Amino acid sequence: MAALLEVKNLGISFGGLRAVDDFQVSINKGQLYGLIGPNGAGKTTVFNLLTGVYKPSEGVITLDSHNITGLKTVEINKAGIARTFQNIRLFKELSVIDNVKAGLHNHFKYSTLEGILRMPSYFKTEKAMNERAMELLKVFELDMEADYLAANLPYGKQRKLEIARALATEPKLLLLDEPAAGMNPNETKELMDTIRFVRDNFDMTILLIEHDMKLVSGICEELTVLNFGRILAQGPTGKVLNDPQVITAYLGE
Amino acid sequence: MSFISYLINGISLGSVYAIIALGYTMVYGIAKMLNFAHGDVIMVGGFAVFFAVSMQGLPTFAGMLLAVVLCTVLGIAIEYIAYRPLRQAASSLAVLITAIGVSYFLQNVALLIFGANTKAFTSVVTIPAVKLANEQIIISGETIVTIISCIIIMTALTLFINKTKAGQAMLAVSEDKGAAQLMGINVNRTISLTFAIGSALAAIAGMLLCSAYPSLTPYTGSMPGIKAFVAAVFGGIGSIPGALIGGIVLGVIEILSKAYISSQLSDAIVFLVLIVVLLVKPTGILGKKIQEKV
Amino acid sequence: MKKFQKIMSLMLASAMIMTMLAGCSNSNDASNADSAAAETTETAGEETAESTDTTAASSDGAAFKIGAIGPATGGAAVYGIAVQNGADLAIKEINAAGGINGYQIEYNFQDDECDNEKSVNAYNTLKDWGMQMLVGTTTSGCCIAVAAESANDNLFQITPSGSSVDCINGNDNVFQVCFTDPNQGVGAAQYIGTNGVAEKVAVIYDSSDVYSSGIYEKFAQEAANQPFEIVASEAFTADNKTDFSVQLQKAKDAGADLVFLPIYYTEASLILTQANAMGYTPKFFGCDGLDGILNVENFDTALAEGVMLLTPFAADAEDEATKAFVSAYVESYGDTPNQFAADAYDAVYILKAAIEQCGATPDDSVSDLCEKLKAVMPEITVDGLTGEAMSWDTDGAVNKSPKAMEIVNGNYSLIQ
Amino acid sequence: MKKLKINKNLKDNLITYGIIIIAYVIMQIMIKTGHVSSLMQGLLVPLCVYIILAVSLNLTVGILGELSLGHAGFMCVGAFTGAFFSKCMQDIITIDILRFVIAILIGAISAGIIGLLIGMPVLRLKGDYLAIVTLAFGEIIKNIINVLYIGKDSRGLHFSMKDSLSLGLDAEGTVIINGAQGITGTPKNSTFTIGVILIIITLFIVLNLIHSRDGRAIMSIRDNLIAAESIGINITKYKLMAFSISASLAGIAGVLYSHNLSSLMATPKNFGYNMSIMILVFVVLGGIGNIRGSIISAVILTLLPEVLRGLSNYRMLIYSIVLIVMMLFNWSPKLINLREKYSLKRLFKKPKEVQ
Repeated sequence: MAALLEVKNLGISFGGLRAVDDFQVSINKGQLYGLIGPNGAGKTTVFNLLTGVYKPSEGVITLDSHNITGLKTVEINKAGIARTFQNIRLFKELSVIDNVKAGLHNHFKYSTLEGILRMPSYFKTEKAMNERAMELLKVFELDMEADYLAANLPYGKQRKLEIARALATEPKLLLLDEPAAGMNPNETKELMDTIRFVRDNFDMTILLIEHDMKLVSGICEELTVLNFGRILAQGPTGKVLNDPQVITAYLGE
Repeated sequence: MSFISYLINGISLGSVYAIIALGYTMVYGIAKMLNFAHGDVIMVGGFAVFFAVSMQGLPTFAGMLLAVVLCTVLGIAIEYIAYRPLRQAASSLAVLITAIGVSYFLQNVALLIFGANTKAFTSVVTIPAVKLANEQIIISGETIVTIISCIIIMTALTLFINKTKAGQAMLAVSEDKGAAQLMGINVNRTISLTFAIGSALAAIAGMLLCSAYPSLTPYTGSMPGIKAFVAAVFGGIGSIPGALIGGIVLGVIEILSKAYISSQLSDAIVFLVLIVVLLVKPTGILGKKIQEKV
Repeated sequence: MKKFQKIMSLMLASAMIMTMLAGCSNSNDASNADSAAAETTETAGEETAESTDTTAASSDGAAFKIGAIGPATGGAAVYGIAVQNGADLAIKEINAAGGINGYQIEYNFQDDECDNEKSVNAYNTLKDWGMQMLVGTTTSGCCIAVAAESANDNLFQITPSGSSVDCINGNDNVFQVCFTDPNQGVGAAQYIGTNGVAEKVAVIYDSSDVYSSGIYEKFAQEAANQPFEIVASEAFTADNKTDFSVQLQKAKDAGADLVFLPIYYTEASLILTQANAMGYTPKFFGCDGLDGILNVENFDTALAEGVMLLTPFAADAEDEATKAFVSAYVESYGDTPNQFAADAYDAVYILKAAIEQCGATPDDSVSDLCEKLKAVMPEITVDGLTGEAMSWDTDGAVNKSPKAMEIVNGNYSLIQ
Repeated sequence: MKKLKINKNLKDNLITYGIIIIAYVIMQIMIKTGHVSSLMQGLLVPLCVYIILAVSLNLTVGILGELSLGHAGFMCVGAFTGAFFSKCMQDIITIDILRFVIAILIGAISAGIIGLLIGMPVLRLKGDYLAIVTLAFGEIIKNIINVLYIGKDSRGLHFSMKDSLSLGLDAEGTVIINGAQGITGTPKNSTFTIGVILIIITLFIVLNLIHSRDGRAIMSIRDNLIAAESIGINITKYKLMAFSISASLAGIAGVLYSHNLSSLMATPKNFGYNMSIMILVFVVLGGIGNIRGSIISAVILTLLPEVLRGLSNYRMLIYSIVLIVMMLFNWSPKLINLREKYSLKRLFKKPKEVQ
C-alpha cells in the first residue's frame, strides 16, 4: 500500500537562509506520526510548506497519490489536509459552534441566494450542519459551550476547538502544531486520549509537532527529528528517542 | 523647455506635499494612527503666523516661533484629550473617527475666530527666486526653502530616531507598545513627544504651504492634508525618506498629468498611479514588507 | 462587549427618540416664531442659543417673514455669510424706516454648507419658522434643488446669486438678482470682442463648479462669433485649486494676451500671485465672482492692477448708495461687502418694491403672496446697488446692464 | 462570560426590524395628524439614505473587517446611473413607481459591478493601504463624473469628456449629464415609504447574509484570514461578495438620494471622501459590526446638525465636540469600565435574576 503522505526532497530558503532542506517523510494511513526538534528547527515551516502557506523552493508533496506541490492553501485543504496552529487561530468573534460550522463550509452547501431568501434548503442544510457540528463538539466535550464566543473559552478548550474545526473539513491528514502547548499534565493526558480517539474513530492519519516528550513517546508511532532544517533522525519512536545524536541535539553538547 | 518648467513646478508642489507628509508619516509610524486632523494643525500654524505678523505686526521670526509653540502645545493637547483615552480601544478605527472630529473642531474654531474670508498670507520666505535660461525657468524662493527644509527635517528626524534615547524609545513603541512598556519606556510620554514633534513639523509645513500658495482659509489644510497622506502612503507610510520621495513624486505626476493629459482629470490620474503603485508594491515605494508569522 | 453594546444601543435609542420628538414637537403652526431647533436648544439649557440672525419681531402684530439660505460653514462660507449680512442690513434699515407698507420684517438665515441636501433641510426649517418669502439660495446647485421645493409650495423666491439658468427654468416663482451664467459668458465674450481687448484668449475655469463651467461653456460658444481666438482652455477642480502653474504656463506658451477667469476670487488671487511669480503679465478678465479680490485681507493689490471684470457691484464705487451701504456694512459686520452682500441687499429691496406695488400684507397666505408678487415682478423697476433700473421677465431673469470695471491704483473704476 | 442563545440572532433581528417598522408607523401617524415639522418631513428620505449607507458599509467594515473610505463613490455611481435612467425614460415609462423600481435595480447593479471591478485588484491590500486605495477610487469616480457629458437626441446618446458643446447634439437634443452641473430635473420619486421599504430590504439582505453559510465564511475571514484559508474558505470569493453586495446597497441609497433632489451634482461634499468618512463615522459610532447601532447613529448624527440649527454659527463646532465626546464615551476602555460599574443594567440585574 502506498503511503498517504509522501514528501520528497522538500526545501525552502528565506533570503539565503536555508529554513528546510531535503526534508522527506512517508506517512501511512492511520499512522500517528511525530515531528520534533529544538526551537527554530523548522518544524512549523514544514507544516506551512505542507499546507501551502509557503511555496516550496524544491521538492514534491504527494497526498493519496495526488501531487499537491505548490497548490494554494484552500486547494490543499480541499485535497485533504487540515491543520491547527501553534498560536491558536480561532474565529474569536464567532460562537464555538459557528467555528465548527465554518469548518463544514465545503461539505454542506446552499447558494448565497438561498441563504438570503431563506429557502427550504437553507433550513435543511443549517439543521444538518448543526447536528454534525454538535457531534464533533461532543467528541471534544465542548457541546456545553456551543454558544459561547470562541474568545471566551479557556485556553485548553480553545486548542480542542481548533482540532474540532480542522476535523470538520473532513481531512485525510490532520496536522497538529503543538497541541499540548500550555496545558497542565492532566489536560495533556486527556488530550492524548482525545487524539487517539480521533485517530481510531475518524479513521484519521495524524502528523503532530510537539515538545512534550511524554505525549510524543506516549502516542506517536514514528518520529522525525529536525535540527537546523535538516533531518537528524527518522524511524520508530523508541529507536529515535534513544539515538545519541537526538539526545545531544536536545540536551546540548 | 516647457517640460523643464513643468518638472520644476512639479517639484515645487511636491516639496510642499513632502513637508506635510513628513509630519504625517512620523505620527503614523510611531503612534500607528492616521491623524486626519494633521492638515488642520497645518492650518492653525498658518493662522498663527498670519495673526502674529499680519494682524499684530510682530516680526516674522516671532510669528514663526509662536506658530511652532502653539502647534506643539496643540498637538500634545489633542493627543492627551482625544486620542490617548482611545489608545486601548477595541478597534483602531475609534481613534480615526475621533481624529475626524478633531479636524471638524479645529476648522470651526478657526471659522469663528477668523471668519470665512480668504486671507492673503505674506510669505515668510525672503530669498529671491532663481531665474535660469533667460528667465524661462524660474525657481521660487519658497521652493528652495521648502526643499532645503525637507532635507534638513528628514535628516534631523532620522538622526533623532536612530541616535537619541528618546528616538530609540519611539522606535520601540512603534514596534510593540506592550514590550516597550515592560522595558521601562514611558509609552504615554513617548507618544506625546511624537505628537509634539509631528505638530511642530505641521506648523513649519503650514508656513511654507501658505507661503507657496498664499491664500488662507479655515479649510486650507484639509485638501493638502489628504494629498500629503496619499504622498506618505505612496512613499511607504512610516518611512521618513519615503515621505519625501512620495511627496515629490506625487507633485511631479500631478503637474505632468495636468500638463500633458488633462487638467480636469489630474486628480483621477494621481490616484490611479497610486493604486497601481500599491498593487505592485503593497506597502509603498520604501515601505517595509510585513509578513505575518504563521 | 455585548452587554456594553446593549447599553449603548439603549442609550442611543432613547437619545434618538428624544431628538425625534424634539424635531417633531414643533407643529406647522406659523405663529410659533421660534424654529424647532431653537426650541430644543433652549430646553437643553443653552443660554447662548439665542439665534443671532433672527431680528426681533415688532411687538405690534403681523410682520413679513423673510428667510435666507446660504453656506455659513464649509469652503463656500464666505458667500453665504455675505448674503446673510447683506440681507440683514437691508432688513434692519427697512424696519428702522417703518417697514414695508407699515409692516415690520422678521428675518431668519439658515446655513446649508453649500450642499444641495442640506439646503433643502434649511428651506424646510425656514418653512417651519413660517417663512413667506425666500432670499436665496446663495449658490447655484443648492438653488436648483431648493427652487424645485419652493415651486412645489408656490413660495416666492428671489436668489441673490444663484446664477444658473436651471434656478429659474420651469420655476415661475423664482427670480434672480444676478445675471444668469450664459448671460455673463456671452456678455464677457462680446465685451472682449467689440472692444478689441485681446486677440488670443486663454480660459482658466473650475470644471467642478456649476457657476464656472456654466460661464465657460457659453463664453466658448460665443467666442466663435467674436474676433478673438481661444488659444487655451484649462480647467481645475475643487480638489485641486492651489497650484495653477500648469494652467498659466500653457496660457503663456500659447501666447495668450488675455486670461479669462470665470471663477471666484479666492482662486483668482492665487492665479495672480503665481502669474506674477513666473513673470507672466497678460490682461486678466473676470466675471462677478472676481469681485471681492481687492478685499482679500492682506492681499497685495498691486498684483490685481489692470484686472478687468464684468460685475454689477464694486465696493469702491463713488455713488452715494454704495458708499452708504459699504460704510453701514463695515460698521455692522467688520468686513468690506462683496457683490454677494450687495445682491442680497438688493434682493430685500426688490421684495420691498414688489410688495409695495401689489399691496400684499403679511396675512396673505404663502401662495397668495407668491401669486401677487409674481404678477407684479415684470412691472417693477428697481434701482439697486447692483444695477440701475433692474427689471424682470416673467421667466425670472433680470435685465440690467453689466458694468465693466478695471482695477486702477488698487481701486475698481468703471470703464465707460 | 457571555453566552449566546441559539435564537438570540432571530430575536435580535426581529428587534431591529421592529424598531424600523414602529418608527415608520409612528412617523406616519404623526404626519397624518400634522405633528411633524417640514424640516423633519424633509429629513425622512435622507435618513433612509444614510441608514442604508451605514448598514451597507457595516457589511464591509464590521462583517468583512476591511476599512473602506470609498463608499460614497458607489453611492455616486448608483445616484448617477439611476437618475440618468429616470431622466432618459421619463417620457417612455410613465408609471412612476415602475420606472423608479427599474432605476433602483440599475443603480444597484451598476454600483455592484463597479464594486466588483474595484474589489478584484484592491482587496489583496490590507488595513490602511486598502483604505487609501478605496478613497482613491471614490475620488476617481467623482472626478470622472465631473467631466462626463452625456446628451440625447434623435440619433441616440452622445458622450463627451470635454464639454457639452462637443456632444454635437441636434437642435432638439437635450444634455442629460452636464459635467459638473450634473443632472437636473430628476423626477422626485423618493418617498419615506419607499425609503423604509428599501431599508427593510437592505436589512433583510445583510442580516440574512450574516447568519448564513456565506456570512460565516466572511466573518471567519475577518477573524482570522490564515485560519479561514486553512479550512478551505475561498478568501477572494467571499471578500468580493461582501464588498460588491455592500457597494450595490450603497448604489440603492444613491438612487434614493438622487430621486429626492432635483439637482444632482458630484461635489466633494456629497460624494467625496468627506461623505465616505461620514458614513464610516456612523458605523464606528454605532459599534463596528452592530447593524442596529449603525442605524441609530446614522439617525442621530444626521439629525444632530439640524437640531443644532438654533445655535447658528456655533452649530458645527458643537457638532464636532459632541462627536468627539460620544466617541470617547463609547470607545474609551476607562469610560466603559466606569459606565459598567454604574450602569442602570447593574441596578436592575438582581430582580432579573430572580425571575
